[in-house]
Amino acid sequence: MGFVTDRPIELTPLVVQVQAPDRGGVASFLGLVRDHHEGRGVLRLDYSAYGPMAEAECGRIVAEAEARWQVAVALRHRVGTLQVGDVAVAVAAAGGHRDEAFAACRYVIEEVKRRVPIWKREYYADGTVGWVDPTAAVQHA
Amino acid sequence: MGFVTDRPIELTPLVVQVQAPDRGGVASFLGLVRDHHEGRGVLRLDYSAYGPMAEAECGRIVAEAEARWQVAVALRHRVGTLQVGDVAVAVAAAGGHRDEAFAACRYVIEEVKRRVPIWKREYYADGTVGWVDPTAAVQHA
Amino acid sequence: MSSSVAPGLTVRVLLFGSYADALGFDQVELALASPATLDDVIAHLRALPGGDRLPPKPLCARNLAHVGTGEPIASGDELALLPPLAGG
Amino acid sequence: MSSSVAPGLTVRVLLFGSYADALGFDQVELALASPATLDDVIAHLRALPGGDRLPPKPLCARNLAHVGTGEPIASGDELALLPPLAGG
Repeated sequence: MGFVTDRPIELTPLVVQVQAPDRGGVASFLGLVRDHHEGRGVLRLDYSAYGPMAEAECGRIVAEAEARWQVAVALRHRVGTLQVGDVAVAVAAAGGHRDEAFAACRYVIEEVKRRVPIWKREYYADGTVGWVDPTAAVQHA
Repeated sequence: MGFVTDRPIELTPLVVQVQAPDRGGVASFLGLVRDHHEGRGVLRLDYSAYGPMAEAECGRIVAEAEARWQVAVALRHRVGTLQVGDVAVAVAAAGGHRDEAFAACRYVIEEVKRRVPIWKREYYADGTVGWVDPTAAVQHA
Repeated sequence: MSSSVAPGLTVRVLLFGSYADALGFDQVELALASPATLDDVIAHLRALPGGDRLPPKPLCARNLAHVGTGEPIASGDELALLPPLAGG
Repeated sequence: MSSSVAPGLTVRVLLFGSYADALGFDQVELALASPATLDDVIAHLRALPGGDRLPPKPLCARNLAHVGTGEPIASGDELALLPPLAGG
């Protein structure tokens, strides 16, 4: 399927993938690696995935969005070592109307965070390393 | 200012303009020229603007979004002759959290449609030409 | 395209899109008795040939910002009558 | 790493992230008495050295889909215990 990749993610090919002459609106989202997490400086991080299930779950999420709204959706999540500013996840949703495009884009990123088996190990500026647990976090992007 | 341009619009430079190490989410929207409008085939269209006011109004909208949410916003609207599939308008909003990025992006595109003095003349497949009046339209993207 | 009055005020009025098509020009200098509002400008233009295709309360701008038709105007203002917006 | 029972079932269990760190391995074949659920798999793993760092009700997958810990399992299943997800 190719939802999960160890290569840098570019947004433009995803937009091209979903656009069509009858689709007037493309909403997209990029999740980027931030330089901090709960007040600690982040140098880089490693994303790892349960690959076959991550592919399957991404496919289910995209299919759900495309069935619920009149949209085409593209989705990529990166794994491996990422630096601050790198794109970790990208979603593009194209529809005839912007309401649908925004709703579908938002749905996909929320469901990716909730359901796709991917884990994040952060390397902090203070030399420590830790698995990120969003269920324990005060807030997250 | 340069919010209004007669050159093709690319999304990536807008994303680069707003991203920063402390901003983890970038929401964006592209408005593309569709091949139909209220059931009529569209071949191409001309966007025209009240240039100085369009620049001023875009600047006000961006400033409002940046003041209301913790985001950086980039905005471009194209004028001149556009073909089906061309980008008419692009918005990118980057923030620490995706809620803010989505909210700001949505606000900007809604306000652009509501307030920026730009007009659209459509060239239809049946040879006719018309100014688009969204206030009279049943629906629009 | 001016009516001479003293004391008065002089403004520039820009027309766009279908409104420029209706009146056959896209800008005009007007001299009006003072005080005046945009309603006076609109009334003047609606009395011209093709002016019946302007609505009585169009979207208006004064010096690059949206204003209502009751907005007072001053000499030197750049005014504009804006057909329904269709950007985005 | 197997308990011999007949009739029984054999499943593969994958561990990820902090759970693999806790137990020191990232996959294991288990033979269990039939019928069995994921709760039986979890109980087995929690009894191993380091297993106290697995929660009693972790996120679970069976054959690449999310399931609850009460899910019945069958021979040949690929099961997985998933630490808190952190994608996106």
